[in-house]
Amino acid sequence: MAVKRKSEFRKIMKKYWKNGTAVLGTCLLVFFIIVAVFAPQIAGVNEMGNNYQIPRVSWSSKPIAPTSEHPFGVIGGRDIFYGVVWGTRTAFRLGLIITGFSALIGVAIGSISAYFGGWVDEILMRIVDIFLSIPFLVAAMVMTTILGKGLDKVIIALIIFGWMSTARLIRGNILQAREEQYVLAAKALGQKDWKIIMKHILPNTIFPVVVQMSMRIGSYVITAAGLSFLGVGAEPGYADWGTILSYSRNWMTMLNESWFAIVFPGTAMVLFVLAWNLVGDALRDIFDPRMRS
Amino acid sequence: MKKILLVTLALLVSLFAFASDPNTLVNLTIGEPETLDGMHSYDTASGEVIENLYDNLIQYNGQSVTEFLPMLSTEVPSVDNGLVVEEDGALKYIFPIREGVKFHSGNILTPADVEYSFERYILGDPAGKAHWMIIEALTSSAFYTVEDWFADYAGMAYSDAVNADRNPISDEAKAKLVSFYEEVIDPRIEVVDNTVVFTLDGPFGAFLNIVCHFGSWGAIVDSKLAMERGDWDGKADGWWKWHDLEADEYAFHDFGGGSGPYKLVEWDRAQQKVVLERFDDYWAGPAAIKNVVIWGVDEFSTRKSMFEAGDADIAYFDPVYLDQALALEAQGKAEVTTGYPVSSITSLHFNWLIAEGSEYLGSGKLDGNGIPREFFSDIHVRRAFAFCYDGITFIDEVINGLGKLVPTDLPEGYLGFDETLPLPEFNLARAAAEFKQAWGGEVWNKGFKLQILYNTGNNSRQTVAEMLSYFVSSINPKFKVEPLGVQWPTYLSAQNNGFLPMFIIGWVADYPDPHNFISTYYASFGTYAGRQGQLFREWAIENVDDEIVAAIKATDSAERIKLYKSVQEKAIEFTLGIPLYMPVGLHVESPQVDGWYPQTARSGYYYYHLSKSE
Amino acid sequence: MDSKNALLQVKDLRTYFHTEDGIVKAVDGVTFDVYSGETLGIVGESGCGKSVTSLSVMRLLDEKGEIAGGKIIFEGRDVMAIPESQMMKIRGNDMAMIFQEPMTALNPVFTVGFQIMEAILLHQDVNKEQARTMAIDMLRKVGIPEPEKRVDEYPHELSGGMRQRAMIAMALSCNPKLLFADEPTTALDVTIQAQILELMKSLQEQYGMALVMITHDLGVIAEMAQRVVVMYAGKVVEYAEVLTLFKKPRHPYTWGLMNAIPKLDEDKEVLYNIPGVVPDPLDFPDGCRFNTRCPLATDKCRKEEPPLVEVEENHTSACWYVDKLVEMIKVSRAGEGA
Amino acid sequence: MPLILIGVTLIIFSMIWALGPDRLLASYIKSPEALKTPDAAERLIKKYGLDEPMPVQYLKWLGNILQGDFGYSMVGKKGVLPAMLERFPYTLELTIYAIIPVILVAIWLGVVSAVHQNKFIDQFIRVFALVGWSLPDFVFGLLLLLVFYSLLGWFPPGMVNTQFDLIMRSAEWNKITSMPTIDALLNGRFDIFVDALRHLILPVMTLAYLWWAYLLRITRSSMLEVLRKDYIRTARAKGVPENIVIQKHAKKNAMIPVLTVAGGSVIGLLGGTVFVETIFSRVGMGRFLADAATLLDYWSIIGGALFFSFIMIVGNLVVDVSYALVDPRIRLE
Repeated sequence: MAVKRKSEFRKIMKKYWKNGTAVLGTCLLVFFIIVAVFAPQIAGVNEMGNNYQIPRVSWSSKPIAPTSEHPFGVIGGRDIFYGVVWGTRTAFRLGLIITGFSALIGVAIGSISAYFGGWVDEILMRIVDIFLSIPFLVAAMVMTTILGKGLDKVIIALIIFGWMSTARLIRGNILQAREEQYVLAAKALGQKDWKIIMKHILPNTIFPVVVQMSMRIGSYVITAAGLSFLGVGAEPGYADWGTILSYSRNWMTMLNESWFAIVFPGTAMVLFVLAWNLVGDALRDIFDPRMRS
Repeated sequence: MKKILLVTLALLVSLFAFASDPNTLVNLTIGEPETLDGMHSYDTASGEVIENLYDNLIQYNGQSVTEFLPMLSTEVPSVDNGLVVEEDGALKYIFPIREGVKFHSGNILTPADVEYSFERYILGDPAGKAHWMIIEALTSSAFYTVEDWFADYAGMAYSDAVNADRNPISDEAKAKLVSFYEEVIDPRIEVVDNTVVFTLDGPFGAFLNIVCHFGSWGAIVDSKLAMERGDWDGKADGWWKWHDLEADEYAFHDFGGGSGPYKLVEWDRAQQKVVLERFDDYWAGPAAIKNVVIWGVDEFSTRKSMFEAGDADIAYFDPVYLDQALALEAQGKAEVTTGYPVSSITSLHFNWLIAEGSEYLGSGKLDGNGIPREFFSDIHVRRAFAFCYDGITFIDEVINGLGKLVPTDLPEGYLGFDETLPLPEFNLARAAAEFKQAWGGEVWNKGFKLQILYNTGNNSRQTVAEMLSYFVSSINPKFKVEPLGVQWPTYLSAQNNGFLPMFIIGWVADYPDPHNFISTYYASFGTYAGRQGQLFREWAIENVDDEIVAAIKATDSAERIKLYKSVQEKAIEFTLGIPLYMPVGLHVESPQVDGWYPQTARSGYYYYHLSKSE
Repeated sequence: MDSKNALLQVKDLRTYFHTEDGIVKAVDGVTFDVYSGETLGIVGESGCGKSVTSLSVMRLLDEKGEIAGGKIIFEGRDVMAIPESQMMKIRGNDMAMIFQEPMTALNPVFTVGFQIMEAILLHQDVNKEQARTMAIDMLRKVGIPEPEKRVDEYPHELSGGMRQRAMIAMALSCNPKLLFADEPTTALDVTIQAQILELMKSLQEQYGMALVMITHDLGVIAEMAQRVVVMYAGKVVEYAEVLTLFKKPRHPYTWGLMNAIPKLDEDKEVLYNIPGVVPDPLDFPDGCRFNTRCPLATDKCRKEEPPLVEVEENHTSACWYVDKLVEMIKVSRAGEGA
Repeated sequence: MPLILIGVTLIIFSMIWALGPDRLLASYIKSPEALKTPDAAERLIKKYGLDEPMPVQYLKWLGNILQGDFGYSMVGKKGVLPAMLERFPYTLELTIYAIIPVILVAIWLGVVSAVHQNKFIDQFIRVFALVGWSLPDFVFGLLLLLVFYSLLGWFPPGMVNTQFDLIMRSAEWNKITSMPTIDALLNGRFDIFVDALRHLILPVMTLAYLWWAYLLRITRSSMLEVLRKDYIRTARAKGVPENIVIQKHAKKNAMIPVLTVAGGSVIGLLGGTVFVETIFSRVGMGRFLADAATLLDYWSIIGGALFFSFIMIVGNLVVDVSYALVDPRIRLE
């Protein structure tokens, strides 16, 4: 059996590496991981304190064109290169924490709901409906006002209002899986409910969640940038791509003097989101049985 | 399909570029009015519309804020012309009312309209709005709200007299309410023949400034129309029903009821647009521009693009973007005026006794990880911080030179402004010396930690916080000052509870008189006193309160100047705060617009003065 | 019979699929003829390449599939050389096809009538009105009650048997010369199966078309076919006329299949089944492809591939040990008789 | 449905009241300078009952709602309900116009991509869509504004040209739907119609761009699934030409899951309007809600949230109806 799994895995990997876009996505991700890990070596550290705070290099907020000292230029008094490099860490933190926790909550609620059914399901699904009906922006804005400003608060707000689709997805999948033979068999053998969920159902339903997660990691970075635009995102000067893009907002009409403030963080963001999406797409094509020919 | 698309596109593109219309002026601004009724108006956006829709009794002479001209009053009262009379310590101001002035409704303006307007404002007096000014002036600073005034007269709190449904709680209360109007309010502003007489409890130097034009709290409304629209009926019985209502419950919240040079076409609150049209029967002659559109466009890039494309005649530019305005001027697309005074001050003050429960003090002890609540009651600490503010760099780099250093929290050009007083100095060596003396040397040895809060979205305040943090921390590595951006509601809450160790705050003049600044920042009863802590109040009562009160009551300018100078010298000596900068104006208009001049008391633009060439 | 007169000739057809895991040789050298008016049965377990054979003939393979070799000649024309635009006219008109699962083979979002009319309108010069009448006629012919009403119904509103009848109506609406029926009754229950087979038989007689009956069920073959091709793992393993095949199966696979047919007179509780499964098409065994499941398999079978040889006239088989099989069958049948 | 609405309002209420009276004051005092009278803070807290416990507030509010009173909107400067009603037509107009290109382009490209699965064109479309999808909307919107307005002068922000705006505010103008393009046609002013359309192009492009990449992917995977179905083979076996197989037989089936997602994303689309409305100086619900949330204008927040939930419920209804139109199997249920 183990041998078979291994060869199955090898087959999947073979398929994966044959997919051009998947390779591109993986390479990009590896690149970003390297940048994130070696951020202190690449861009240095903030001697005044928190490394995630971009050091101020000028009191003026005007854009300053790239020089050898500030290779990506300066905007809002902040070194863009430092912000883009350390922003990679922020992007990973943001994406991984949010998707991780919201998936956990979603999986827990979705599986409880699906497995027990009846009134438990009814109540939980109504709660999902209610959370889905609250306009996300309002929720995030009010939440950040309650919790205070800062990226960690944004993360909490996004988790609280981001678990519902996973819950629905997992519930749907489990409802399907519940009718499958192996589950019925396990039930007939008198296994405990939670054991059945953990051992039989989840492993078979988790893949769509993984695919969904990989695609959402990127989009959360964009959402956080949108919140920065609305003034409820990361604190000013935080090493975050969205924050730097927000700085460029009011200089956009003078692109010849401010292009670097859009191009560098913008490219980083596009490539990051792209990478996750390409990987997600490839994973889906591989794991989704309906997509197999 | 593709063809249709192309044709549509071509059609859409071909229709661009309408020639700019000389009859229409578009002003792109930020924000939008809260109300168009002087009752709730206390912001510049509302004030701008109201000053164009309504007239006041008198107006300023051009750019001056001390010389007045007649408006609805045919004369400016003064002791010399016999229209300011002293009687038993009370001061009477007599305004002869212009005849034949028409309201937009067609009604003729009478002295009764003037009486109604002011009494309506005083009785209405919504919480947090502007009418404290007239109440303070009439009562010689005895009261600031009509509720307190009533409480003093009736011996019962207003909330004990009127219930939540706006009905008197008892017959006794009702009788008190009625007689309060009849005996206290009504006699204050009386029609005598063709004049309106105001009675003040004593001299109040700023009275004429308060009722002067551009102040929406002195706008004269059409009383007939107001009553038709369900506003106060002018009677003693029942005035409380119109006290402290919501903005839209007053007659002119979204309806023009004035006699000014423009009438209201529409206030489109959804589109953030106010559309005005010339009032052809204006008593001083019709305005030059027929249509005015005041349009709130909050996104700077959009605003600038529209102005650049010629779709707007005036646009608001934040000082940070001066370069972008100058670039437009260089292309002949704009005329930029800078450097004129705007009656405003931004400064930083310290909290001498931070309220208990503040989260911004670190450990709350002088142990290197926090500060004690009384940290800033030590003059050396305050001085040291003041030496860490690099005002010249700040003004040059952050606000592009659109500001000036001033010695105290009194803007240039105001009575009592003295350029011989020393300006804030940036000197890290002296700062270090002061820190060494502070708290008996403990500060220097142990270090401290605190947070400077600013409300996010305000670039200048953020930079000040960062600058102080940077320089203070650079003096001694044990000094940790963290700038902390919080959202406005949190900031407001921290501020009201006295939690802020220090606060950066501006003040925009209500009326151009030094009292409005000096008392605000320095008096123990000033608006900002509470935020500076109980220890500061005690200091102020002991050192400056008497002089501030004497100054507003004095009628002689020389006497006032002397008193204000003394207060300012103490403010500098004790380093009550850091006067960060006095903003100066930035006005950007298209080359077609003529007639604009700076006027510090004005809110936004007075379109009557403007014209547009083809 | 002379293959020159054949309606369809398939010669050494090889259809390969290029997948990410490698080349799948779904059909690997299949030869047979179909004559007008007759019924040819193709039998084998699923995964043996029966359906792919028919899809190859109709040129309906998806992009991964490719006809790697052999010849397909329909009415004397080389099907592989016909341009796609011509092929479209042949499909539905000259060659038609019925699929196994009537629910999924009918488009759920169109009415039954529409789907029949579409074929008629594509291939015949009639207007919509006429096409509708013809569709109703067809429905009547396939035994659908109230065809005027049914014509406007959606597939989900019909029972499984009705759907298959509608499928047949659709396939026959243009009077094709050749009809592939790919497991037409597998998804239906037994009584309906019989009805549908009966219907197909009578329609075949009526229209005189050739029918290729693809099935895993030898019972169906016995009922319908005149000649039979037995396929295993992409190859023809035996070919014979139907009576010959049942009397004298000459390939162990055929014999296995025959033992899998439930017989009414049998009182055995457990049916005999061929052990194991059809091998992975990516990884066919060397030698005879049936060697992994064959009771007679020897080392020779595992090394050398048996050729398809004539064991008697009009009867070919691909097995090294036909003789041994004959022995075995004898023993077995004797046992049964006792 | 009422359950959801009550749930939504309860959650938002609790969130807002968790802030406490000091912070709620922010909706009445908008800047540090605005709090000019010393006792105004306490007066305002008392006047608006900010210090009352949450359940009291909630019941009061429910009582008022039942009488049609949604409270005063600090953002709208009028009642919450009229403030929302005057904004809704603009958002509706924008959304309707945005949905058209989304559907046309996304579905078209999704189909193309699926039909040419894994070929160059498919990879190209997917990567191209993803690149678009990866840029924050406000950057995209500002760049559009820059190119098509600042540089080319083609498509200005706002709703209509100022001259037309004045006409539309005059007495002879019939305000029927409050949607500029439709009102212009109803008033027989083709020039105003074209002008309004001109102002709509950039916002529509920005808004559409937010969603077309998303919808494209769904269309693609749905199409891929459908193309493997037996009935597609049946259609081919009938001799149906390939383009009809795809455009008719496959597409109609592929639209079913697309519809589900499209319906669900209506609320997201409305949420996306906040950026578009801000950048292009337009009016609408998105900005209303964002402004309300920034200001903590709680009656507006709650009113807006109610409104959005209502829209979502209506949206789901519309999806159900269009389901029935596309998928005959639904009708039976």
